[in-house]
Amino acid sequence: MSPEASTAQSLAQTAAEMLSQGQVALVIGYAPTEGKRLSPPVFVTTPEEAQRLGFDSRCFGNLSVYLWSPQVRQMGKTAVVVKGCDVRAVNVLLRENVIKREDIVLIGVRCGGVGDLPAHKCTVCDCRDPQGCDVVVGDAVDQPDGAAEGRYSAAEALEEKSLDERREFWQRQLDKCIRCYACRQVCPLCYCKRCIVEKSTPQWVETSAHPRGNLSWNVVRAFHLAGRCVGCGECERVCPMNIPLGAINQKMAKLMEDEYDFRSGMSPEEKAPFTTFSTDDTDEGIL
Amino acid sequence: MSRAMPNVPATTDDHALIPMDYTSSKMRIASIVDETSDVKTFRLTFCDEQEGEAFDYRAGQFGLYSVFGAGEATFCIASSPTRKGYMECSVKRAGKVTGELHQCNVGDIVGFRGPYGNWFPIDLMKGKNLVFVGGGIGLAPLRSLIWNCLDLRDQFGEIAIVYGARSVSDLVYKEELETWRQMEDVSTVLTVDPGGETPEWEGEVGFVPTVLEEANPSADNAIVITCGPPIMIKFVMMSLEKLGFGHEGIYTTLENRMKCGIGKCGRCNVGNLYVCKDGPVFSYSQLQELPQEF
Amino acid sequence: MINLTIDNQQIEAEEGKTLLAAATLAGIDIPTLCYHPAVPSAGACRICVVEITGGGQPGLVPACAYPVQEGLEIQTESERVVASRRMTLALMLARSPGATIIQEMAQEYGAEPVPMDKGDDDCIMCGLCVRVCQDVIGQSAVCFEGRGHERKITTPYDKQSEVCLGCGACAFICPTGAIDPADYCPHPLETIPNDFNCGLDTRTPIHIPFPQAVPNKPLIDRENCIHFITGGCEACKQICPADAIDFDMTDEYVTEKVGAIVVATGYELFNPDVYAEYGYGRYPDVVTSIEFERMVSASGPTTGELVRPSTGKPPKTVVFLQCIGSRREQGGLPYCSKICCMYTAKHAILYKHKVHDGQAFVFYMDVRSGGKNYEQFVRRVIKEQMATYLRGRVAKIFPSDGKLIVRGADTLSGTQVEIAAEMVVLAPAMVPAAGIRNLAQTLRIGYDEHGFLLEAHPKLRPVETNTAGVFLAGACHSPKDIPDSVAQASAAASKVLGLISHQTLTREPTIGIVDEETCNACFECEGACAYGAIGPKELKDRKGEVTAVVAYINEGLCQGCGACAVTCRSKSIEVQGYRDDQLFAAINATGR
Amino acid sequence: MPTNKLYEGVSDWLQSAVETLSAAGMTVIAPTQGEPGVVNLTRVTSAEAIAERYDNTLLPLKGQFFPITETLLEFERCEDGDVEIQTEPLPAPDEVIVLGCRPCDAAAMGTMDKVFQWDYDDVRYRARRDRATLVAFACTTPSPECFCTSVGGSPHGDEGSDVLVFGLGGDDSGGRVLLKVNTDKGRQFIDRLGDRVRPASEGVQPPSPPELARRFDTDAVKAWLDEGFDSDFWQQMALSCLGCGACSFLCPTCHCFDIVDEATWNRGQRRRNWDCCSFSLFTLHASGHNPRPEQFSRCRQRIMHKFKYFPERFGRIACVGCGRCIRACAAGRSLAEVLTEVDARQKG
Amino acid sequence: MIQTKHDQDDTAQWQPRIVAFLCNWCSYAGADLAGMSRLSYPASIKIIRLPCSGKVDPMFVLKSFERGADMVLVSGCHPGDCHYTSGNYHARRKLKAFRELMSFLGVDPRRFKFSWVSAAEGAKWSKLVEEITAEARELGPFRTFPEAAKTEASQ
Ligand SMILES: Cc1cc2nc3c(=O)[nH]c(=O)nc-3n(C[C@H](O)[C@H](O)[C@H](O)COP(=O)(O)OP(=O)(O)OC[C@H]3O[C@@H](n4cnc5c(N)ncnc54)[C@H](O)[C@@H]3O)c2cc1C
Ligand SMILES: Cc1cc2nc3c(=O)[nH]c(=O)nc-3n(C[C@H](O)[C@H](O)[C@H](O)COP(=O)(O)OP(=O)(O)OC[C@H]3O[C@@H](n4cnc5c(N)ncnc54)[C@H](O)[C@@H]3O)c2cc1C
Ligand code: SF4
Ligand code: SF4
Ligand code: SF4
Ligand code: SF4
Ligand code: SF4
Ligand code: SF4
Repeated sequence: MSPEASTAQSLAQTAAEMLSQGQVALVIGYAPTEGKRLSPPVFVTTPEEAQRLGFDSRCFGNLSVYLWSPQVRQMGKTAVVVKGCDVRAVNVLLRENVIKREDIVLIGVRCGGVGDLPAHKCTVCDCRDPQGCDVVVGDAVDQPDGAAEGRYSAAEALEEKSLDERREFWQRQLDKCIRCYACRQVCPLCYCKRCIVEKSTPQWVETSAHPRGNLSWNVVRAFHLAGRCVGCGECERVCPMNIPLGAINQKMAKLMEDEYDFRSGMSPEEKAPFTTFSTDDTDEGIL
Repeated sequence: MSRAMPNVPATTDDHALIPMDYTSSKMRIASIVDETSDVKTFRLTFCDEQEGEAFDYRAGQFGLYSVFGAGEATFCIASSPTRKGYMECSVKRAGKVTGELHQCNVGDIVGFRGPYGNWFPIDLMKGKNLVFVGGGIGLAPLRSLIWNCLDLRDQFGEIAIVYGARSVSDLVYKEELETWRQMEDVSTVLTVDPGGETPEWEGEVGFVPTVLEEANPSADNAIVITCGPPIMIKFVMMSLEKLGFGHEGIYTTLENRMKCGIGKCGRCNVGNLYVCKDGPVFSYSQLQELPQEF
Repeated sequence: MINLTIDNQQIEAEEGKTLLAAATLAGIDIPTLCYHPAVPSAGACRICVVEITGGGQPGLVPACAYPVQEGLEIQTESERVVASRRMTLALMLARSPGATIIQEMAQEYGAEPVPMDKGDDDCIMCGLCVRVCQDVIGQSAVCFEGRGHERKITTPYDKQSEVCLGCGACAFICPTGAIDPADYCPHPLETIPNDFNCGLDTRTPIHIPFPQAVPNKPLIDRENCIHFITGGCEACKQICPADAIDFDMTDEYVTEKVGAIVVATGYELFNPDVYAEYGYGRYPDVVTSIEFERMVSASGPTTGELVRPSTGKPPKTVVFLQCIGSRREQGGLPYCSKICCMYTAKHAILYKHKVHDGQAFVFYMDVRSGGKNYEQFVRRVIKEQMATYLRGRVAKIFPSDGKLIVRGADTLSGTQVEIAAEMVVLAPAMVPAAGIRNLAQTLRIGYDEHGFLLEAHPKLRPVETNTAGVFLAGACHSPKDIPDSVAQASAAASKVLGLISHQTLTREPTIGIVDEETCNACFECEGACAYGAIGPKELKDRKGEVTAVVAYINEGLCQGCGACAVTCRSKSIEVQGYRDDQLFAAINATGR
Repeated sequence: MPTNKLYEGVSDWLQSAVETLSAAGMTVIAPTQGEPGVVNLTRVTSAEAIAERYDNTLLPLKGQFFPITETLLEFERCEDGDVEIQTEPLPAPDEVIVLGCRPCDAAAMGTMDKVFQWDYDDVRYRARRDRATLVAFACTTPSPECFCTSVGGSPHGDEGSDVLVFGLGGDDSGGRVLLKVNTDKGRQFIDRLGDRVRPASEGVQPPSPPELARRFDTDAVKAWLDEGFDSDFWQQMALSCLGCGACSFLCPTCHCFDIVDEATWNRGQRRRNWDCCSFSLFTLHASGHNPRPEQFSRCRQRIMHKFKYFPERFGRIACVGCGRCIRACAAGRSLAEVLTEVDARQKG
Repeated sequence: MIQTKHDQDDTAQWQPRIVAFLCNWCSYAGADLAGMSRLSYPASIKIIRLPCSGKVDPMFVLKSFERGADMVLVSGCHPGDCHYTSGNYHARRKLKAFRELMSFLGVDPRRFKFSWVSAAEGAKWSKLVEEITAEARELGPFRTFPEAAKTEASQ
């Protein structure tokens, strides 16, 4: 049996067991389908359907985004299939009281990286073995070397450019934004009941897809994810306009690591840098 | 000018197209009346006199009012088309535009485009007994029609008005309510929800449907026009059924969110209808055939 | 109760008391050398002898050791008594001719030294030291040694003793001042300078900080107390008749909930030793005004006698220098300390009162005498020639021939002057109390670059600060004299009363409010709030079931800073008075 | 004058077309390659810029007529309290040639026309529409997500285009082509090209369209939708939908919009922006009542609107099977799959 | 376009527009003191008072740029002096990150200033305003934001 098939089998088995024993009412996992670019999410409620579960290198999605969906919550206790990197998002959700650990079951799957050429996040991944899960399936996988160096390569490449070059680059990129908010909707951490762009009194962020509104929107999104973003890369993946949102997220994540020695989602306890401060923070640049 | 006939879906072949560039006419606020803590009635006059003279509408129609800088919002026209020279709307403070509107003063300029939508079937109502059932700010569209009918009093049979609000302070058009109460040929029942009364309150205490049942208007040759919060409408319908009213003779207006007012922006779409074009006035039987998305 | 008669006076005394104690209680003085209430009587010196004239066996008895008896009749100054004392003193005088107290008493009783070997030891062998060390301190570091003529007081084996705590009780108790603890102890107690008197005299470890202290009670300075250093001593505890000494008492932080705070931490003086040219700290006769103030004070180190620190003799010429550090942009403080002109004038008068033939000079920049009757006061000093006022700065002070040469300029006459002074008094600038910045930061009130605290508004709210409930009084706010300090303090007090005399507190409505519909309950805001004002709140439906948990801001605790509002991503918190729509409008208006 | 006539274009017809039309003061819009793998319609002045191989443009054609954001009017509040309003001038009447949209996008304009030109005639839309000639390039290799044949279209569909161009050498853009004139506008376009095109020789026929299986039957779909409003199918099928606007924004027939004012202190613009029925705020009332409160009801609306309400109202399906929504979907959802399932349910 | 006087910036007389967010207790009081002490500083600065520098949301800064600010200044109490104990620390952390983000996106970080000015530093305030005004003048008008809205998204 191929490693993929055996992982699929253990997933199906685990899910079927959980469902038949009434441990959970719903299992959210991936349903790899022939000919698709993405293994789409599947919502399994019966042991029979559990057969659809599987795992392959097209399982990009970070399924933790569904954990706080009102519909999913209504269905009862939920198990979710998570890659090691997805666990980080779960950790943030736990930290921010969005979900309670006792309401969910985490089925971790060891992941060797997703994408044809492994996605950037996978080449710098340092959490292929899911931590803190209730069950972990899949064969042991190798951790890529030198994960830390390349972690912020996209941001660093831009940092090296001049201010003007960066402006030119981002103007071109952000002008493309069509304000579909797919980046927001897919982000497991954009769970706000009312996103700031939807607050109309006052309307801080203009909703028109012109460069001004777009810049504000992307700045606000990035800022709201600063110190929280776990780098799952979903926003960049789903952006229909191919805006390299990951580079912005990396920039902020790098700042958090450099300044505050903080990487988001490494545990469900730690506090995000923006909810606290240190008296030793730098005064650099302050007049 | 409005073109759609009541309750008849307009189609492309109906008539010539009306060019539309979404511009607004300028109107000046002539007066402001504080109805309740969050409802104000604005009387507006066209800045361009000719435009004002040419302006015509029917009770039940709405327009898109704008505060420049805040945006547009939909309100029904609350004054009667029989009263010329001005137009009124009653606005509940709810958000951006309504909030800004509440900040406006007499003399300020606002925008208006309309009238849009269909209207109450006033032609069908002629010779009939009329029952108006209103709740809260829902009296605004009814007010237009009530004055319209009162100004043409001899064309209608008996007129009954049942109106209620959560509390005495939430009643709108207080002076007019008193005028209607004084009228010999109109039976007016006013009510407030239990707990909403004051020591001076002389009207009923109770929910609109209950009070309506007590008032017991005759279903014979009658047309009911009702408007109010969805939950009230639901129970009013049950009461009307009890009183023997058929669905055909009951009309109400919908408030689905809308942006263009002319059947394009897609927001008010319910089933194959556009509330802005095929409504906002609907008969109860019509509503029952629609997906319950209003 | 026992009734007896002393010097023909009917006296009641508790059973067991000595005659000495009973007499002292009745106000009858019986001289003694070897008696101290802290140690058991030994009757060693025999100065306290009295005569029993009735009610018992007549004869001379030591008052310090003889117990009271019913019906005793005592004479304390009878001829026999006086003769006995004269004899005793004569012997003592022969042994310890140098001891002042013996000389004085001998003179009083007309005692002449008996012709015998003249001793040179002040010790009169009363043994108080031995007893205090053994019975009070509990150490026995001193003892008698030798016999007869050889008998002396010393440490065991005549060596510095490890047993000795260095407490100095022996030296303290010794009536003749014959003991230097340093002889006995390798690490004797240091003398403790008396802060209140600017270190011009010393104090004991247990002391009342200063006259008029509130409460006027002694306190133990643990750092210097021999008990806290060695675990022994406890002399104070032994002698305290009220049994008020409790070594277990510790400093405690008292936490009080208060409705208002008045900050009145006052001032300190700028240390003038930074100006080498004045020699403060080097020349003992250069003193600061506050030192001078203590020197001339009746409660001061010299009980009001003005003397030169170097010689102990009254200074005949005193030069006062004003504006030391004040009004000095470079190397000093730019502001005027406001009080020095007036107190220097006062000092000139005080000086004249103490040293009638003395001569006073005042170097000043210009005399600032704004205040009721102040100008008249200064005029009087000048007119009545209590001091010679010289307008100008002093360039240098240097010692010469036991005097201090003060060289300065008299800018009015345009001449260089040189005064040979016996004392120089500097009037240093007023600076805020040390630690003021810490305090201000704790109270969250502002201060200026010098540390003077900031009022909320210089004209309209001069006693309030920016923190509600915190008020200012006195020199912590700006240099002030007593009338100004009192005026401001009274104002602060009435502000406080105005505040706390109401049932409810009116406060600014600037507080945060949570939009319960959109709150995500992430509680990120909780972490941002410095006041712990945010907590969870359960929203319930009509049936009382919890439908959601949201953030809740306690309006009593919230200060309205808005940190939470910024932390909240979904903009679910608004700060009243700084609502988003208001700020939005303000920002919009900048684009006008 | 007969339409539906075939012309042959010589190998540099495209280059010449761009030059000639530009020289005549027209705006030529054509698919160009921006970033790797991304083709969009932009203004060109030379044929070199035109993308050679592409499935379809990332953004749909509709944006050329109904821009993602557009100014409707400008206003300024004057010091004296008056407001000055200036309606945004209509787009300049100079002609626009869209050279190389796909047949599905051209067909989609039929849907857009219906909305913008019934009862009230959107002058801005009309002005842009009237001045534009659509020259569609027939598809040779549909992408896996395409399903035009299921909704009545074809990789070689005529509908909506003024001219339909078939590559004869296999290549999409350049090379020898066959041009099929569908409308008068199309004829004018051909006329402008002069000698670079000539009537096709006898017997030359357009190549047959590539195979693309029909996946579902819209009549069956409609029949099921007529009854299926309350089916629990919707809740299941919608679970994975994240409620973003990617599908609608890229859809060539989605036409919902929002009108907003954006102003600085005293002046600003009223704008029309694309909007999307998947957004939870789309229908939210000021009272807090939301007629479509859950994601599934919004998913249902999107499908119902395209395959039931719109046809009932305007006589045509509001979907042309371009597959963009499937490609864009963040959750890997497929409209075609959903409809296939609906079809299957109807057929039992 | 409606033409107004704002459209024609007379470059010779061009005054930068600086929006300053000042905390109520320190910097605003400092600016006030400068005023009371008759210290002059350029009128180019438009002051918005907030309770605390910790109340400065990055949104405010963005919005100010959108509204045509050539420079934005946030000023609060010196570290340790915050009236609310730590608001300025929060601000320091967030606004530093914000500046870095803006700079990363190509917005000149020199256009966004942060300062500590206490209530007693009227002189520092007036000097600061003078300096940053000079710098803003040197940087020239900041058109990126306000003008962006006029261009419709390219497509
Ligand atoms: C030499 C000299 C002579 C003067 N003569 C006169 C005169 O004749 N007439 C006159 O009007 N004025 C005179 N003054 C001025 C006068 O001393 C002051 O005006 C006055 O003392 C100010 O009173 P205050 O209560 O503000 O401060 P202070 O008298 O300085 O009292 C402050 C108190 O607060 C205490 N404190 C400090 N920090 C703290 C803390 N953190 N917590 C708790 N307690 C704290 C201090 O220990 C002190 O007890 C003279 C000053 C000098 C230097
Ligand atoms: C035909 C019709 C007639 C109406 N007549 C009246 C009337 O006579 N008096 C009156 O006070 N109100 C009336 N309304 C409701 C009124 O349109 C909304 O209250 C108003 O548009 C809110 O605008 P806003 O900018 O203040 O709110 P926003 O700031 O835009 O939004 C605040 C909240 O209102 C919701 N909302 C926004 N626009 C609408 C909308 N068009 N309809 C419903 N909810 C909306 C938003 O989702 C949000 O939750 C009518 C609505 C319709 C459709
Ligand atoms: S997904 Fe891309 S296009 Fe859509 S809103 Fe986000 S950044 Fe803009
Ligand atoms: S911002 Fe993007 S990368 Fe970061 S957690 Fe959200 S979806 Fe993932
Ligand atoms: S962008 Fe910000 S406000 Fe919007 S959902 Fe994400 S975190 Fe919430
Ligand atoms: S405004 Fe400040 S004090 Fe009040 S709750 Fe928020 S963080 Fe705390
Ligand atoms: S930060 Fe905002 S959303 Fe989160 S708990 Fe506080 S108020 Fe609620
Ligand atoms: S693109 Fe996909 S996830 Fe987004 S709204 Fe459409 S179907 Fe839902």
